[in-house]
Amino acid sequence: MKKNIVKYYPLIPVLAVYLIMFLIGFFMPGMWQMVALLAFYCALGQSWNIFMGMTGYVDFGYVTFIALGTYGMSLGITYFSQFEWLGMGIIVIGLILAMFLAALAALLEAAIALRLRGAYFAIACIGINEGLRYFIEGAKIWGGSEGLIFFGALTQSLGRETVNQLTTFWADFSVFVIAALAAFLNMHYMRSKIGYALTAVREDEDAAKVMGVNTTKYKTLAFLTSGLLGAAVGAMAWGLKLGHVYPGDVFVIHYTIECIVVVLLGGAGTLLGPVVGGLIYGLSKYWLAIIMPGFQLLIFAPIIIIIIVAFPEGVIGVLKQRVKRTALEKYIV
Amino acid sequence: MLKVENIESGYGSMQVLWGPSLEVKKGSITSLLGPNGAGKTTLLMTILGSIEPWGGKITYEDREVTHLPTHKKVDLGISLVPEGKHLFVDMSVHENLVMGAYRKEALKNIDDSLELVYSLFPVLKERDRQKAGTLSGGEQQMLTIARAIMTKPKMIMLDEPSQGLAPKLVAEVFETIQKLEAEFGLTILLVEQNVVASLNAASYVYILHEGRIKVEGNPEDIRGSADIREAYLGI
Amino acid sequence: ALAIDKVVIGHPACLSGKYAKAGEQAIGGVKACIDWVNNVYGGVLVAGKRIPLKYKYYDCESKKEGVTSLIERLITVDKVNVVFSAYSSGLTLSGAPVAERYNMVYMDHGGASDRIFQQGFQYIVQTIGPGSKYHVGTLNMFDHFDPKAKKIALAYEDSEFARMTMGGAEKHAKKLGKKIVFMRTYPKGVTDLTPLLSDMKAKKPDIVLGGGHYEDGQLFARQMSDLDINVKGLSLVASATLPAYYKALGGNIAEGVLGPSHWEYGVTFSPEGAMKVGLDWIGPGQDEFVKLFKKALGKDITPDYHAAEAGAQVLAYVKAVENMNSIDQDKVRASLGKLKFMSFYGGWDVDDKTGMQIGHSMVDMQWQKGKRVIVWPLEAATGKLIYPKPKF
Amino acid sequence: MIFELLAGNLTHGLLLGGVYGVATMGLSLIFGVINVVNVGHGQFIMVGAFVTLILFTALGLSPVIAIPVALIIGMALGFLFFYTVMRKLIKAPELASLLATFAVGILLEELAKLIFGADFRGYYWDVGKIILPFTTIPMSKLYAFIGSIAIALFLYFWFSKTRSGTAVRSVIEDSEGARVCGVNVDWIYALSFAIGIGITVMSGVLLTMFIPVGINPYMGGAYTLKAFVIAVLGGLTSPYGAFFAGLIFGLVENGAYTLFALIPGVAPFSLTVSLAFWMLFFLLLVKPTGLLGKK
Amino acid sequence: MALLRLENVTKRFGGLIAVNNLSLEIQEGEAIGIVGPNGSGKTTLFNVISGVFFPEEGRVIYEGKDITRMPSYKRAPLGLGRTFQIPRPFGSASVRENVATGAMFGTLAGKVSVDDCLEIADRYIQLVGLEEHESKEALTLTPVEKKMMEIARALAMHPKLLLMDEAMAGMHPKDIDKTVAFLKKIKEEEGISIVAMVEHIMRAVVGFAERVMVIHQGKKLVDAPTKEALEDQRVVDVYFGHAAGEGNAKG
Ligand SMILES: Nc1ncnc2c1ncn2[C@@H]1O[C@H](COP(=O)(O)OP(=O)(O)OP(=O)(O)O)[C@@H](O)[C@H]1O
Ligand SMILES: Nc1ncnc2c1ncn2[C@@H]1O[C@H](COP(=O)(O)OP(=O)(O)OP(=O)(O)O)[C@@H](O)[C@H]1O
Ligand SMILES: [Mg+2]
Ligand SMILES: [Mg+2]
Repeated sequence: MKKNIVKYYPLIPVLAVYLIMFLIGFFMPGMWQMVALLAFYCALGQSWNIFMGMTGYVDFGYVTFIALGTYGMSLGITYFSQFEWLGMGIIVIGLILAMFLAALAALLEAAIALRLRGAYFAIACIGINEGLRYFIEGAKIWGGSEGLIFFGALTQSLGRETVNQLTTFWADFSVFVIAALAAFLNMHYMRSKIGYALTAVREDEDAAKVMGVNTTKYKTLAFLTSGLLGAAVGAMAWGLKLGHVYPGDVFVIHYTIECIVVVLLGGAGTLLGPVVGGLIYGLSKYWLAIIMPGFQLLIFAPIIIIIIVAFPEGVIGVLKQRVKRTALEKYIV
Repeated sequence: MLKVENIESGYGSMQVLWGPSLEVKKGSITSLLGPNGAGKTTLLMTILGSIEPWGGKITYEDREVTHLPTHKKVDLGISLVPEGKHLFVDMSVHENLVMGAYRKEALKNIDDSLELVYSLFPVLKERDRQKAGTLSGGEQQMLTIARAIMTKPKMIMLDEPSQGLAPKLVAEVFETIQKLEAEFGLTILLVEQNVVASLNAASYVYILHEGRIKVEGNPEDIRGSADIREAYLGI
Repeated sequence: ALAIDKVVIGHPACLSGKYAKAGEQAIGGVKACIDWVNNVYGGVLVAGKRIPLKYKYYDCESKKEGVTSLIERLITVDKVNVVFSAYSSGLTLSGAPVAERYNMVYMDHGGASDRIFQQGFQYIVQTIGPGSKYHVGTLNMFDHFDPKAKKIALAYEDSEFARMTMGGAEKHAKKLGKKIVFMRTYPKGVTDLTPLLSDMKAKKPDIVLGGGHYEDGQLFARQMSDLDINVKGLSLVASATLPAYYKALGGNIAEGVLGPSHWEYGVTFSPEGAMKVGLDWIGPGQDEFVKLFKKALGKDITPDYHAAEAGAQVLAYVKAVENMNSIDQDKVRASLGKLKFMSFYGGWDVDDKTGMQIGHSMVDMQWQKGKRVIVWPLEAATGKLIYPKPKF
Repeated sequence: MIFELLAGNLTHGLLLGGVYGVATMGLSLIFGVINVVNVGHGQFIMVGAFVTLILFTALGLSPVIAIPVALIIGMALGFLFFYTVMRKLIKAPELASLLATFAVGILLEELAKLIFGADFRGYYWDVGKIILPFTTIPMSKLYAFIGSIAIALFLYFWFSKTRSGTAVRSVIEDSEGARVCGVNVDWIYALSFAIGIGITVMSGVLLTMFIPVGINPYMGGAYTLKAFVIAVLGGLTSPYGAFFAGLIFGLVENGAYTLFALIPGVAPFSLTVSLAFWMLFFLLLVKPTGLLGKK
Repeated sequence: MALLRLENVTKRFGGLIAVNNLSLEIQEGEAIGIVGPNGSGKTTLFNVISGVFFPEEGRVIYEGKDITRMPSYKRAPLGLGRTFQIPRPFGSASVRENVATGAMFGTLAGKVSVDDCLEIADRYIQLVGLEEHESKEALTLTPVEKKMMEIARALAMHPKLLLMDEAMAGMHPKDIDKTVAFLKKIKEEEGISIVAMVEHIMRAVVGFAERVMVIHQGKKLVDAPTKEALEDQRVVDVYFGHAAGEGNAKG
């Protein structure tokens, strides 16, 4: 029993960081949206990392899930806010729709794209993402290029005060919860059979099969987990929080690249990595934008280059090697 | 021809070679034996420069080449048949051989070299157009040796060339090695687990153990010493 | 009450990313008008004291995540008194919930979507005119000069703003008894408009209205010329009015192209004109604005409508504060609702309830020999429309 | 009528496709040799566009002259980037180098903004038009196409017939094997990286010959995505596969419009672009390694 | 009932027939060696048995069940374990984790916890003598160490039928003897009923196999008790050549 808890020790630093972030945001005036931004990056990094870190498959089209999550929430609120008796229920419906759309996409993509290897997979996913975006615009579904704007609908059915609280606090708070959940699932997978199976998949898929690993099953599981978490982040941080969605604003590959950057800065396949990466990425961007608006990216880009040259395996990736065989070892994974 | 003195190297922070020294005489077959994990492959890779030496000195034809990059060493006529094969798996057998003749010197003699390797390994001629990756293990081994010959080397280092070959071919490989020495005057440094055949072919033998040379001498002496056989060779 | 010693405008500007161009202009416009308020006008008059305006801006990189966190910082850490929106409807919408939460007046000079104002935001106020009106004047103008030109083609970018413009144009054209022979959109960021334009060419329109952003507007005219599509009138939203447009296309292709605009260098709004229509006037004259703008950016570039909108917004805020003699958010918002005035930018009046701009009318400009000439409405015109448009 | 339109669109699509092809070859080459996914690809295209613009507007030089200039500038940038950053990341995990290219892409954008401002620029190179019965083609587009064919052939020749090209192919297959054959692998890395960047910057020139407007620091992103998709369509490590895939992409992007326009109530152009991207997906279903991709 | 039965199996690659109408029966409790010239189709045969390739013709029957087209991951839990001629470790995982993975998804799948598997792994790692390298990443092992690890990994699957593809190539003669010895021991004690061993090293074949099948050009040439098979003139011709005299049967 004790042994089992020890296994989950690496969650401690992760959750501690989230807690500290939350407390800073909650008690220090003017910090909430900033920690929310950091939590957004951490949550995305952590969610993306579940699939990439464990299977080695790089999903360049990951933003599809975030976008579909946003659409799920938007559709839910847009179409169900007319039923007043639903009250807060529309948010639940939105979340369910978000999960549903993301699961559908994940299973379809898994059935087809997961048969591809390496970069073929990565870029096939870009194709899907772009194709989907232009399809929504072209076929004029879900409001087409005009998107969905539902802040008004939300206000009407829940009242101004509640909506204020929802959009500027609870939406962000739930991102924290998703980030923590992602960390927990990641840890759980790592420590169970699933983790072993996925490592085998990552290293040699054919050999894994011969060892008895149902590679498709485990890959799909990780893909689905990662996609659903991403969709949840989208539903909250882009949907509920912003009150509108445009296809051109959400199906943007740049956000996938941001996930990759966050994860790699911290260390791919590590648990604490996406948290540290999210902090480095979010904080440096935020502060530079404040200190030298307009020139921040000129400083930011070299910083990234320096970090990656100094820590090619990410900050935590390198730290993990350092703490090997020390007391800290069981906390940092 | 080749002199290695107190060479040290390893991977990351792990040292594998602890200062072995050896000499390969021109136009001879020198054999390097030793148990698994002794560092034989590491030594060959260090000689060729794939692994950067940490210390010690390598001289080739009276020239210090310790830190020369690999391609320059190949240019000087050193060739390696690597343990992991490292074939160009998506290229045809023929293209692999042509790649072997990459260095300018070799390119001039490419036709002769091709004829030579095809006569040494007729199977390769049959499979001329087949992708190297789809050859059987043994066929790939032959191709690796053939590709090394294509570089027109003065010295060939072979890392377990008979590994995975059927007995008939093992014999042929050893014959080939001896022929390369006798007929073409090549200098050969041979790493093998096939101790018997190796002792038969070589004119001088080193035994590497845990990164150090433990024994050296003529094959007859080595064969004759029951202690050595018991301790290092298992025969 | 606390003594006030400064009034701060906060702005999560777009200095990098896809709206960097508009962002730079907006900052220049804001700075120019603040300069005027502080140094010419003498400061904002509140509680009998003249108080200087300050400006605090950050760079949101044209991204929604940036907007939300920076607006909150502006409100809570920098304690600004009013927030200006970033650019585009999407970014404006992204910031609105945070501004609402802090009951902060949120002024929009870059989000033209009508729908922003149907969401029940209580603190939002618009300076830029609504998208559905962009091509209304243009159509009136063509109808005025050539009632027989009936065949209209609409080809817009597939984005909310352009679609809204297209919808407005379609409705108005039908009202004028025109025939829409072609109505299509093209996706954002497309490299080659050839298929769409070839299709349009086959329909032989008299008048072509279209566009959406800067780069596609350039591409539009350029490829029309490549394909030898010659029409009597061509008007493109957003891009055609910018100086960069003419520079990019060169004389031949830009000549005669029209564009609707909220403001152009050359419009003739003046204190006298304001008096005539019974409106208050505030702010610099046009030439003074241009001078201050160049000084603010330290570059020799001409301000375009992005700059004018942002600048006029500063003036509107100053006016509203002075009218109410307070910087209290609710009071300022109420004051803005009632405010009606004119500046170098033209008329300014918002719908009290929604905050949507209703008092500003657009002008239509045309490129004539490298100069931007205002050709519509006739009372603001600085020159005569060249019609039909010269061949490419 | 519809056939006339289709013919016209396909002609333009083919011409554009050629340019797309060249704009992707550099990406494939770099991916093939050093396994680097260059997410800053489009930004190098942007550099090429500015090179053309400056040569044309400031010095009055024809875009044709910009082609070799861009190649040289691009290769110089490539070597610089390689020796300062990429070389240190070759042994690092694959994605680390992706991160570096991401940062370099940002750096290029911001530097361009600093130097040239964020304006959308263009130039006007008037070399006449050809009038066909079904469409009109500006000569500049034709030159761009001819240029892209020439570059593709040149690259093909280099790759398959020259010594260094063969060396590059062998490094793609097995760098250790190439090393024991006497190939200076580190130099091949640097060289193919530089050539990859060189071709990419050069393709920026061709693109502006095709579309001489909308030149601005942030124009590159859209091309990165397209290049990714085209590269995979073509088989990823095969630069000439990339060229053919570019042709196909251009044809679909332009050609399918005519057909979608027959469906009422949709936005045919957006559907066309959608198809161009989904085409990749469908192709990979049939052939998981792209058109000319090897197993 | 035979544990494994191949009925007229044929596997082609393009025009090449790698395995040609081959039939084979393996009884429970047997130790069988498979030899043949390079390229004669031995590895391909293993690939067909373990499900990496499906044959064009013929059937693969395992414990009376037709598994010809069963995906490979379903075969492992039935008791088919194998090693690879060119080692295929899970590189970034430690040796211990590699071996534990075998235990997790082999015949014990679903019956043991992760911790149990790690304990099982320790046992087999010790058996093959890799305990010093236990926590190393598998990709840093030498080829021979990798092969040792693969044997441990395959054994941890607790297979009923273990297929070993040249697991001892490149191994030092002393280690070969050691390996043969523990394989024999395991075969008796652990109930791994049979081992099929592809090997060119006669020291191993002779030391271990009770019966030898010789393949030539994809066809079965000889199938007989070890000594008899290796002395068959046809085998000497195609396989040993004139090297036969040099005492191949001894090493
Ligand atoms: N890439 C590597 N990284 C880390 N350690 C390595 C690496 N390659 C080999 N080693 C270690 O170096 C030592 C010597 O290995 P080497 O391959 O030189 O032995 P060898 O004598 O060639 O053995 P064999 O006979 O098995 O081929 C071994 O302990 C091995 O674990
Ligand atoms: N994937 C493949 N595609 C095409 N040909 C193949 C493929 N795999 C194997 N072959 C061919 O099939 C034949 C049999 O190969 P196989 O690997 O089974 O031989 P083997 O008996 O294991 O030889 P060795 O003892 O050298 O390992 C060889 O001629 C080989 O070239
Ligand atoms: Mg070795
Ligand atoms: Mg084999």
